[in-house]
Amino acid sequence: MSHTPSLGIITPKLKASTIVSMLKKGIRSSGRGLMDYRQVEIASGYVRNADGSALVRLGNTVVVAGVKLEIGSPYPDTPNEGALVVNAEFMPTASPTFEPGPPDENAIELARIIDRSLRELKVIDMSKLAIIPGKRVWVVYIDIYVLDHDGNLVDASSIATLGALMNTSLPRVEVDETGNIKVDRSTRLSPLPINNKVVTVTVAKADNVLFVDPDLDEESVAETKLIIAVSDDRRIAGLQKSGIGGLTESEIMQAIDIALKTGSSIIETVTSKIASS
Amino acid sequence: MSHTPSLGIITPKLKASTIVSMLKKGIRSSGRGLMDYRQVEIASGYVRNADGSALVRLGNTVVVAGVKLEIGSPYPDTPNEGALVVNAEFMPTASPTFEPGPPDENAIELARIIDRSLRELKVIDMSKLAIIPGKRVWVVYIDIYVLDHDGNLVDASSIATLGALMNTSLPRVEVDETGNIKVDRSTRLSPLPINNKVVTVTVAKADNVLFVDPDLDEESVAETKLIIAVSDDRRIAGLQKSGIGGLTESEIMQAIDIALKTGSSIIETVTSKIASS
Amino acid sequence: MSHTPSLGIITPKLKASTIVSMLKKGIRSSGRGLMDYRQVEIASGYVRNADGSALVRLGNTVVVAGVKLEIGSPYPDTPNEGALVVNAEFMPTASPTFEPGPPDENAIELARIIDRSLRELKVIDMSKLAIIPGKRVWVVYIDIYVLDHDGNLVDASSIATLGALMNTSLPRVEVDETGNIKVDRSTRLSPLPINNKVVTVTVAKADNVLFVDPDLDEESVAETKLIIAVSDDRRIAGLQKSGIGGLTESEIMQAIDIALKTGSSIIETVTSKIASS
Amino acid sequence: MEKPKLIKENGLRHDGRRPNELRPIRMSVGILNKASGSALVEYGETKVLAAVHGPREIPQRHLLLPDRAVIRCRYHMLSFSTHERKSPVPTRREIELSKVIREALEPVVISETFPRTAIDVFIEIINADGGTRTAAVTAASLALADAGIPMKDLVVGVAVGKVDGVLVLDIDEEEDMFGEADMPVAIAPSLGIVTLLQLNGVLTREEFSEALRLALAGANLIYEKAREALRDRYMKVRVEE
Amino acid sequence: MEKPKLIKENGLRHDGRRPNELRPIRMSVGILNKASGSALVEYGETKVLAAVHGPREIPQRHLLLPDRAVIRCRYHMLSFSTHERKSPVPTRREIELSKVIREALEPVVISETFPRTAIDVFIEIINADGGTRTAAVTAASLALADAGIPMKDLVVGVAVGKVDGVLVLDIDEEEDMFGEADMPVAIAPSLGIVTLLQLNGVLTREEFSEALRLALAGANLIYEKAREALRDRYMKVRVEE
Amino acid sequence: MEKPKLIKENGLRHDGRRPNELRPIRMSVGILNKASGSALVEYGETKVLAAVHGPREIPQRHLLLPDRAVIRCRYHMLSFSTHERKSPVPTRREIELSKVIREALEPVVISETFPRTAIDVFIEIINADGGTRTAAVTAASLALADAGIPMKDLVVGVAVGKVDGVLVLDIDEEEDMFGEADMPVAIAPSLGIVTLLQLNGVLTREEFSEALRLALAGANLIYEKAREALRDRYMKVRVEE
Repeated sequence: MSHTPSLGIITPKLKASTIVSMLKKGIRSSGRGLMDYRQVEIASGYVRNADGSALVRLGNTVVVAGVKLEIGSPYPDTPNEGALVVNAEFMPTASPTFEPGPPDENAIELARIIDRSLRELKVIDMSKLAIIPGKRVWVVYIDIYVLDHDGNLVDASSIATLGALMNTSLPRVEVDETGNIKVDRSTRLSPLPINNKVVTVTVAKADNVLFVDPDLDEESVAETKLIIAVSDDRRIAGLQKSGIGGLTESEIMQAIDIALKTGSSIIETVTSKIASS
Repeated sequence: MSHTPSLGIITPKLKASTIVSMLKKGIRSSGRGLMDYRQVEIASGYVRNADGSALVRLGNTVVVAGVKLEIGSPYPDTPNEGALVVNAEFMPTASPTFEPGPPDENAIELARIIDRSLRELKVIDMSKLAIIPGKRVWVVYIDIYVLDHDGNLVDASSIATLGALMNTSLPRVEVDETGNIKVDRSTRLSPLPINNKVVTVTVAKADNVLFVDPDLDEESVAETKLIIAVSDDRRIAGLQKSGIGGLTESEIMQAIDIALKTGSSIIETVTSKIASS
Repeated sequence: MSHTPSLGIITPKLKASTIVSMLKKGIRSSGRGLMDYRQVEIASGYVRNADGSALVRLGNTVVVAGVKLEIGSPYPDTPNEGALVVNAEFMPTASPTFEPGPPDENAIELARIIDRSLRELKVIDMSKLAIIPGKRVWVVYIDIYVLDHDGNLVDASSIATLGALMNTSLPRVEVDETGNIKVDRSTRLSPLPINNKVVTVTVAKADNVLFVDPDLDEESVAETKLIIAVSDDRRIAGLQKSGIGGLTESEIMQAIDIALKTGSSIIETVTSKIASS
Repeated sequence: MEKPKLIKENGLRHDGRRPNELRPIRMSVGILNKASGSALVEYGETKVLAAVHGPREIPQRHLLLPDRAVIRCRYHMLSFSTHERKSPVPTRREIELSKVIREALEPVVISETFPRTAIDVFIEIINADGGTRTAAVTAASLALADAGIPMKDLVVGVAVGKVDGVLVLDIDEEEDMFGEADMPVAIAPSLGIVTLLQLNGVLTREEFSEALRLALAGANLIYEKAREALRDRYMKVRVEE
Repeated sequence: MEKPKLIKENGLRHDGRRPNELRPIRMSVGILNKASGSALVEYGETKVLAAVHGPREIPQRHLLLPDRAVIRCRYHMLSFSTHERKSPVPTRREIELSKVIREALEPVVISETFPRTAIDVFIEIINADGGTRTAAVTAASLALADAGIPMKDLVVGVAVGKVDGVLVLDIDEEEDMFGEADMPVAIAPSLGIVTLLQLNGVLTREEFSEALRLALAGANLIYEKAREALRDRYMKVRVEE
Repeated sequence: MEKPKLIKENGLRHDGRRPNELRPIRMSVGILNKASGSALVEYGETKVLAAVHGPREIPQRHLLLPDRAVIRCRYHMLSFSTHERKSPVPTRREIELSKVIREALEPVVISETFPRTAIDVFIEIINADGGTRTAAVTAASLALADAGIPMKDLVVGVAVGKVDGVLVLDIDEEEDMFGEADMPVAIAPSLGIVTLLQLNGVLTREEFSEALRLALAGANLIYEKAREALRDRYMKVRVEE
């Protein structure tokens, strides 16, 4: 059952009201403007044993995403395409409020938001991931681990996912006459085929003020968030209202406009950082 | 571990003793006589996506049962027969005392009582459910959900199950030369082959008085129950003493006689209601 | 998560300090000397439905181990060899502190210690357990149940495991032309092929005194234990420091010498008892 | 399965509806005996039962909050409600939707009235033919009202889709499966807020804006029906008294 | 496997027993050291260990009852006790039997003596050759007595079967597997009540009546053995003192 | 895969190290923001993150002890840290190692300082190339120190192996997989005690004695690096102040 969360670590009331009153003046405790995104750092290929990986720092939020390619069966309705599985875990290292154990509803929601954005935009060219068409295909496992939590986990995870996918390469496979498949991970044939790029942009709302990329303190005062997946060609590739409150029609349209603008600049940043790494 | 249950919603002591003292005079709070079964209503085919279904109201108790036919492997010892799986869940909608989650011992016991009555009497003609003999057969999944709980869940579930099975039809299947099976649910070939009919009749005992079809208040004062599966040819197709107390040999024989009589009349009612629906 | 255990049944402080002060004088509450192992009794073939079994009493500790041989697939890296699975459960019959449910970390540790000792010494000749090389092999399931707990569960389990393996015989199998395998458990072809024998010897440390085969009271005062797997040719076939404390290098070497001596005499005892049963 | 034609030459949908037309909608309130409140809501062949228990004490005391009631919500599909039999193990989809539906209801429930209690909302999908989560919001909202929980507004939902390039209201399973986008929306009309918004698919800014307006219009129609169902319920109670 | 002939021409059963004959039955009481009470019961090759802990306090305080002890019971099969290896995951059969066995014991335990405590009964099937649940009731009953729990009577059980058309007492695995009906029964003989009754199979009223009488007769024989085993136990304890 | 040659003719190992040579070792302390203490430790390509929360209150009050803090520890591998993707379900290996690592840390933590609290140690294996449990002990020990938990000593670990008949220090994955023995050891050097000792493989008494000495020598080198990493951390904190 999903239940109203108790605030994990309660932001003291005084601090909370200060944050809100400053937000109403357009000022954030970190000195950022309402529409300023925190700095993004990417360490591409951070994990040797992954087929692709990226460690992302978004301010003090740290996420590592890794891709593993495994040989599996295709879905019955797409026999000639690869398959995708996205998981996320909030590690107990990231916050004293995170318990070890299977993903909770927040981690599941995060994984599914990212999964949908990749799937709907066809970010990965699945048609190139069949090994024996109709029988054996690459299954792309994306695992996302939040290591340090200072807010906006969805965007940080979405950036780490994009980074990991762009870092992924296909190992060489040999299929013998009896259909046995041998994977040789020491030889890399080509990068994972990518059609499009996507990131999410999270717009938070507190006391009728909209602002992007909330940190942990700001999340504790936000009534709700709109998470907007944005493609490199500036389309909306997914939406999720997340959190207790509501949004007016005009707030939604404002948030969309903010996201479309911010999203494409993040995609550019990620692309150039990975190219130069 | 099974443990002595605490009474979920305690029937107030005064009310309980009133119920018992009236039972001893042969009177029930609902006005029924000791051997009167509550009225049975059946909505056959209640669930469009099921291959067969029935919603049953037994007084204020509401149960929905559905049948799904899936293609699977036969059991190794009956390679040319279909297979049967019966599950039951007590939904939290039915009572403030029911928790969501996997079936507890009461739901498991209920499902197994019904499963055994179907299996032992060979209610479904499993020999007609092979698709590729020895390899692929129909697996008959019966799922029972208790939606509203006013006592005697086993009988209500057993009636809903019989109703759902009588409502079930086999979809058309095509087997191609490579053994692939295509199911076409839009075309229905024939009803599920039924050999016999069975329902359970529950006889409760409180302070040495026997009575049929207890409602929730009556269950809370009953020491024990004997659940008797009765076939359309008036044989005993299963038994289960359920609850804390004991029964004398003569009480058991009385209960059997009650059940054999009541059971066949219920089967007639169900059959005629479904025929006319 | 593993956590510092609370002592299940606390040995009263006075009793504990008596045990320790006696140990320092080389005396044990049971009258044993520091290097005296409790008497071992073995009932070989205790469980009719197992393919091999042994009930072991080590003082008041009782363990039953059973072997089941099932047909399964080989591991990909050893296609022509059988496979081994070792499980252990601490039954609630054995102690008021044992809860029913899946094995806890202590039972898992025990099973893995025994698994490693068997595997590393190649106790079972796995190369003789292929049925259809590369495809179907015998999987040797060893299940260990602790029934009564008076200390030193690892050694008792290890002895029961050795006893069960020595009691195991291979059933007759027939492979027909289509690769179907029929097992005939009523005909036994040959004993399970055994290369070597191994048992563990547990040396405990309390207040800098080392002693073997601790009983439950002694375990409650011991800081730590060193569990040493010893082969019939007096080699070390595995080690595990278990428990909260530490050991000096010289204590470790002493414990090793104790174990090598004790272990070979236990293996002899077990072998002769099983031969004579 | 091959993709069928979803918009016919006459501009109508595969089941004959116009793009902005709802399916037949039925609602009944107060149909269960042991729950504090209940409702059965049908959008076409989608059939959803909601029951509310509470406000009540619960054994999981660590969940309780000092200044408000905790809302607990479970979205659950009966195994035979879907085309393929659904395994009884909760899916990640069910877990996500339980959260999304709870968050859609939170803004209207005046939870401060009952601190240190739980209000439990159980949603059973009896038959799934598209739009189950939005029908669930409507049903839950009615069940809460039936339980006498004080609320600022009813929340009602409906899904908009893009099929064969056309934006359509209240999509069914076939339109969901073969369409290009699925956008469930729930609103509290009197409060003027959207409390559930998801998009599964890709839309331009303009398409999105149009889709949102289509959803709001459809939800307002459903809102009228919901208020009527509640009125019927109260009438019935009064008559029974 | 093909069905073997279960009743031979001379009217005897596959193992040479007469229809109304029990297997060799062995019982030992008080065989474990750390349990409050214990017993090992064998019906032929069926071997069952029962242990009792309590009355005792338990961490699960929400289970406790103000006016009586809670009885908790687990029926569990060791993985190698059956023909095919049993997976360690609890089966639905084990869960049902834990309930049925607990309910067979409840009528004789004077649980009012120990309010707000638990009496825990753990049953381990070491080897299964038919009749495990009824042997389990007998073993549990002896273990409760050994633990000094006040009881109105012992409960003892035995299964009756119908094989090749003949009603037979104390069926073994082969008779269970290939027979037409299996009816486990447990009784508290001094109280004159049946506390466990199940039927897996189809019987006419007359067959049932005869089967029940056969079971009662067999159970009475087992009752005598159980009382003897308890007497032996008390003698042994007294001698040890 | 076929076994590669692990010791070359010149007596060096497959990666060019001498038998008694460590891999490049890197440690950074205090790298996480929300944990009480943290450390990242790398032995070659083995990369381990440890975080400590506490001493703190926990909801699981039944675990707390009246006279000391409870230490809780989880060893966990990220799914992509291994050659084959690791399933997210905790393995029996992870459960065992969580215990073994906790027991390696217990002797040095002065847990009596914080009765009725928990000190939680979370270890994440980011990349596994042999020796993960010993690197984990080192990382956990640094994270505990970073959290300001009073300790009698640091615990540091290293694994020794036997490969192609030669005893070698700080084995990597390939040496572990194709070697004859793997012996992880952790010590508290100032206390002069071994707090973790396992052996997976078969050794004679003499081989073991030599292997143990090799491990102690290696661990002492790592101990120096660990103390240096802590000093750097304190310097940094002081400078930042």
